[in-house]
Amino acid sequence: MFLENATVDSVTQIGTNVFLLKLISEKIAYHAKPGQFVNIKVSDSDFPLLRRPFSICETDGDSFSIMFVSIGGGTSILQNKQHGETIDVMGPLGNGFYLNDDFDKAIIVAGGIGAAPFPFLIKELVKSGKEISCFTGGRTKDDCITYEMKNVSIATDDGSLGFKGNVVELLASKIDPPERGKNDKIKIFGCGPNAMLKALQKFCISNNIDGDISTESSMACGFGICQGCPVESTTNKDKYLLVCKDGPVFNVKDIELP
Amino acid sequence: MFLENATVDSVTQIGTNVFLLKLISEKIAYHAKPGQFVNIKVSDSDFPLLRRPFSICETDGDSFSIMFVSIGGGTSILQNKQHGETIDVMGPLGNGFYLNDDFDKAIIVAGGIGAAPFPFLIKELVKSGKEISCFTGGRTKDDCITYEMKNVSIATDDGSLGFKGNVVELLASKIDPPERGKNDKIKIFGCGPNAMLKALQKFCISNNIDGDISTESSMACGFGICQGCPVESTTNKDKYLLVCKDGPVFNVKDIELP
Amino acid sequence: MSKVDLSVSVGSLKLRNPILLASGTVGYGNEIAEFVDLNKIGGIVTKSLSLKPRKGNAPQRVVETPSGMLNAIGLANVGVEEFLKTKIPFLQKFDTAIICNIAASSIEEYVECTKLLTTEETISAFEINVSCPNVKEGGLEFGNDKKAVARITEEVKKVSTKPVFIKLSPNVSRISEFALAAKEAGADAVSAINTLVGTAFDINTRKPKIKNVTGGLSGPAIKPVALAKVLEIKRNVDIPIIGIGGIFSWKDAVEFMIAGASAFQLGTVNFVHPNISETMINDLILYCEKMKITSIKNLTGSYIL
Amino acid sequence: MSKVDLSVSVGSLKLRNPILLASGTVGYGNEIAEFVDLNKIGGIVTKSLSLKPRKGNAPQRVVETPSGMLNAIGLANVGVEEFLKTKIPFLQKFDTAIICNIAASSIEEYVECTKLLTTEETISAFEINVSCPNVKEGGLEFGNDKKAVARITEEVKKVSTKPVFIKLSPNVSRISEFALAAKEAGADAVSAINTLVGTAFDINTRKPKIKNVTGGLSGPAIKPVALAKVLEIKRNVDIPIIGIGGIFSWKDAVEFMIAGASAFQLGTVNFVHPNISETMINDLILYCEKMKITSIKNLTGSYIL
Ligand SMILES: Cc1cc2nc3c(=O)[nH]c(=O)nc-3n(C[C@H](O)[C@H](O)[C@H](O)COP(=O)(O)OP(=O)(O)OC[C@H]3O[C@@H](n4cnc5c(N)ncnc54)[C@H](O)[C@@H]3O)c2cc1C
Ligand SMILES: Cc1cc2nc3c(=O)[nH]c(=O)nc-3n(C[C@H](O)[C@H](O)[C@H](O)COP(=O)(O)OP(=O)(O)OC[C@H]3O[C@@H](n4cnc5c(N)ncnc54)[C@H](O)[C@@H]3O)c2cc1C
Ligand SMILES: Cc1cc2nc3c(=O)[nH]c(=O)nc-3n(C[C@H](O)[C@H](O)[C@H](O)COP(=O)(O)O)c2cc1C
Ligand SMILES: Cc1cc2nc3c(=O)[nH]c(=O)nc-3n(C[C@H](O)[C@H](O)[C@H](O)COP(=O)(O)O)c2cc1C
Ligand code: FES
Ligand code: FES
Repeated sequence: MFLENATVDSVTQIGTNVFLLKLISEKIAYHAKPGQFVNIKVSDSDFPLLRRPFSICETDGDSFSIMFVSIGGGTSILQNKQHGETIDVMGPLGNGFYLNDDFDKAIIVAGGIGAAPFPFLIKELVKSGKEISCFTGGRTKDDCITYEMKNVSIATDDGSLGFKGNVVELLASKIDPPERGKNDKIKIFGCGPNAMLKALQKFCISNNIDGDISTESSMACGFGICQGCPVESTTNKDKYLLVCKDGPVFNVKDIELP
Repeated sequence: MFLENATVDSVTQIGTNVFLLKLISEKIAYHAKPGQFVNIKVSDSDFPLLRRPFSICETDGDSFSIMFVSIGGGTSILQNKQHGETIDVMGPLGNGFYLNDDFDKAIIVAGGIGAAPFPFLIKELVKSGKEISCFTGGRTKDDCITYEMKNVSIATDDGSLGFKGNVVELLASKIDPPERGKNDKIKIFGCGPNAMLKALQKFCISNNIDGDISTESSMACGFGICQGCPVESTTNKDKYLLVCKDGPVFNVKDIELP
Repeated sequence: MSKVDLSVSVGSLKLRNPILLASGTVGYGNEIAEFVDLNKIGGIVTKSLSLKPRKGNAPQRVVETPSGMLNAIGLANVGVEEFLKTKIPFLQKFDTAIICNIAASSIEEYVECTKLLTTEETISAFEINVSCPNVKEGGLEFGNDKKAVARITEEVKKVSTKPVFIKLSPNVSRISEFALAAKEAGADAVSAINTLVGTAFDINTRKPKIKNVTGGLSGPAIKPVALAKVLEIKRNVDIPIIGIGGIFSWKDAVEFMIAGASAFQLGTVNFVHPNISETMINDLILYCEKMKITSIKNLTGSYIL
Repeated sequence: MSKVDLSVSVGSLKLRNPILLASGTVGYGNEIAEFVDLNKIGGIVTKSLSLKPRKGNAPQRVVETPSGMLNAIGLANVGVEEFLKTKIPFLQKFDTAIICNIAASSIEEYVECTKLLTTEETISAFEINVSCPNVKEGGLEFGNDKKAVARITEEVKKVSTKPVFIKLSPNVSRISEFALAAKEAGADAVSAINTLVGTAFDINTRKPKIKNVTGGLSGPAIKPVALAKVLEIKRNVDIPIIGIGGIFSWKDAVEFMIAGASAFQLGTVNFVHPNISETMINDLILYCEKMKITSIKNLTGSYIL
């Protein structure tokens, strides 16, 4: 966990309202693992007051990138950053995807900007020789992000691109029942809105497929001191887990999404 | 009084921490008079919340400039504006210098950034064929602004440039007693910190020289609706004058500075 | 024309739309009328009027704070007589609600002001500012004393048939108890909130930045507090509420209506965006259309807890 | 070494410097210790502890507001027993003041917690959070009831010889009356302020953004209010004050000391600048040097009105 004054390398638009921000930040880039995030103070002023959390999208030597949708005050400031400016970044934060399970085939499932953590994950999976298929979806074709994905299938709610329906339905239609057996050594990695993650969780559990999901929550601190990001644990009802510290990645069996 | 989305033409540094911001803003530039000011919303966000007042420094066709010292949150944002950006500006505000008096010789007295309204005034005075001398001062030589001034004498508190002492002392030493008589048709125009304006006011009154001073006050609105900028009137003790509406320029006889 | 009905009522006062300009933030309307067509908004609340003219506090009177500002204007105003003579003629040119805000240092003064003003036909309603020190009873604020709020309401109601709104102070534990006191004493509505007490120091001189030592905090900083106060009143007392506090955009205004306000007032925002009361009208229509709300009245208190 | 003496006392509690970390904003110190050397600051106030562990409120618990945030954590904490077993061993490694904040729903629970904790030597003092609903008497807040504040203070003082600070609620008309009640009941100091009650609505769903409906407002937005409360106490009651509320920089901290605080706490700022409590030390020294203040104690209440 570091506080670094990262230097902006570039801001690149990669889709309708979707941007990649590349930051030079030796320590964070070096220590990051797929699924972890950074917490960014986007301005020097009181506006916005709190840091903004973003998944680490890829790393490249002493730099890393985040992928974001410009939707509000903070992200619109980020979108306008210039090469050479510095930004106060905290990270890497939270726990990443668990990759030590015994699996041969990785299935990536992304909803909208939920695609953000996957370029980094895919690179690691490729390194360790896993087979990869990707599923990405959105309300309409402009919301589907395929950046750095492999073997991609696309779903849109309005049918404007690929399968008409949500990405979990698409996944279900593509995974043959035999493949769902235990012998297949599949692991699913999901990220997206909570409603999608809930459907994915249900799919994993009912088909007995292992899966990790990267969740979101409103956050004030991002590193465990404010208790602002609780999520219900399946095993211990007396205590919440914290998305920022115990997550943001959880095994599908471990949490109950709101 | 207009609300305009002015376009940034340029930001030019003209001194240690002193900048000229040139804005394209047809209506304001066209209607402005020397001594009036504009009130600028420097950012789109809540920070800073209130507009920032600046004297109109010069006009040039459909554009005008402000001259400012970068000293805080708002001015540091202005300093970084890029060509082509738009800024929400209200103006022209207040009453300018009164130029219909019968005078032949204009004496300009500026303290620090109090030099801001004078380039515009000087241009007008030149047009109407007045004789002009300028006095400018500051704590140290970096604080003295001579931009667009004519016949300049300089005073610094620390003696690092020109006369050692304040600018009003310098003025007093330069104006011969005979010149102080009524026949000379002199008018003094002053702008600067309140302490300097008070000294200048005293000088004018005791030597029976006419003078206009441009005053400052904390302001919330800049156009008369908040009552945030009172200044004591010499004639009516039951009511304050408002710097933003009745000023910022007052005849030396009309107000009592705090 | 749009099919969305923006008209609302606050007690018996009908307004073209819920947009009002808050007391002390638009003077008597002259200057703001250069930016806003007053015929298009719901109405205007005057600067607090007292029986005699008041000079107000010595400067410095205002200072910016994070997302807000402090003011200690000290109720500077022209007094009732001058108001009737020189300010009403301007205001009566408009087809908009004119709400006279009254501030006084004794119950007698509130009554006297109301009596003088109520004869003026163009005045639509009164808003009673109870956040003034009670000079007679030793300088404590009326606004922090339920019985005083009830007494003022009662006495003012006796001398006027126009709607009377009581503007509540937020500097209390349970604002709903004050709303209840006002209601039981006959108030037609309550306005909530006035400013929060605050201060700021200059760390070089160690003096308060405001000459009066403390001032009233307004602006976006107080919006969450104001919304909670409106909600508290709505949940506990059956009286129309005019929501005020930190509204800087139409979205903020909608939050106030959801929390329980029948109408709302724009204060500090007028200093920054003097034309917002007019430009907001269209945004409110678009919101209602999107949400399939045919009459904006239905937003009031429509929260889902 | 600098010649400026930053040490202060709050009642009988001596602190290396006036910088404390506020309750609920640094948990039990583990995470913040990665950014701050706790040996360098004055001390740390723990998350409010209750007798039994508390799970806290359901999400959403936090939301940003203009220059501030709302939280409704719901006093989630590990409980006194677990705190002594697993949190104290970490904290006692540091040479810094450990102030235990206690929150309870009955006077008996406050006493019980204090009894269990007071035997632990490493605990330097108690801060009593009275902004909790009094479950026994129907859920009203202790913090809005002077008699309850006095009772709690008295009973807690009976069972501990350590300094007891009462953390006051700002949601009252006259906070100095509460400070006086605490003082008369034996409190060693008061901490001011806790959060202001606030809320925010989602205009699309019309639901409150915070699941608990209302939350506590903190951050720069409340600084002017907090400063005014500290000043009010200082001018009316002779008791040491710990200033809290919206401190985001050393300048804000200096304002609190000028207004009357002997020490101050950093809250929300830890979420944004987790190392600020340490980096601020040098800024305070530079300020004192510039102002020719040899001992920072002398800043307390040094306002010039
Ligand atoms: C662990 C984590 C990882 C994230 N990774 C990414 C990422 O890689 N790329 C990306 O684009 N976004 C990501 N997000 C969401 C991102 O943090 C928000 O989009 C961002 O904070 C919005 O900031 P803003 O100031 O632009 O918007 P605001 O003006 O604050 O809000 C605009 C809208 O976004 C909503 N919003 C604000 N913050 C959040 C939040 N934390 N979660 C959900 N909705 C929010 C608001 O309610 C509002 O409707 C992540 C969030 C978390 C918690
Ligand atoms: C009628 C008028 C005309 C002005 N013309 C000019 C001009 O031409 N050029 C120029 O550089 N400045 C001018 N000023 C002052 C200018 O408005 C302030 O310097 C500016 O508002 C500072 O904004 P900031 O956000 O950078 O500073 P802040 O962060 O707000 O403040 C930085 C410091 O400046 C002080 N300050 C802030 N506002 C004012 C103010 N209105 N008056 C005095 N001190 C203030 C603060 O107390 C603080 O010490 C004028 C002010 C008025 C009232
Ligand atoms: C400069 C200023 C002057 C004010 N004067 C008055 C007043 O005379 N009477 C009154 O009832 N309220 C007065 N108020 C309070 C406002 O009407 C309003 O209640 C408060 O500012 C909160 O709203 P806002 O955050 O939108 O400004 C004043 C507010 C400001 C900022
Ligand atoms: C997320 C959060 C949790 C808090 N929890 C507690 C708590 O458990 N006990 C307490 O006495 N105060 C609690 N507080 C209040 C702070 O200690 C402090 O009084 C308040 O936040 C004002 O200071 P600030 O503006 O610097 O944050 C909490 C504040 C925040 C933001
Ligand atoms: S965001 Fe603060 S604990 Fe998770
Ligand atoms: S600044 Fe508002 S009246 Fe002058």
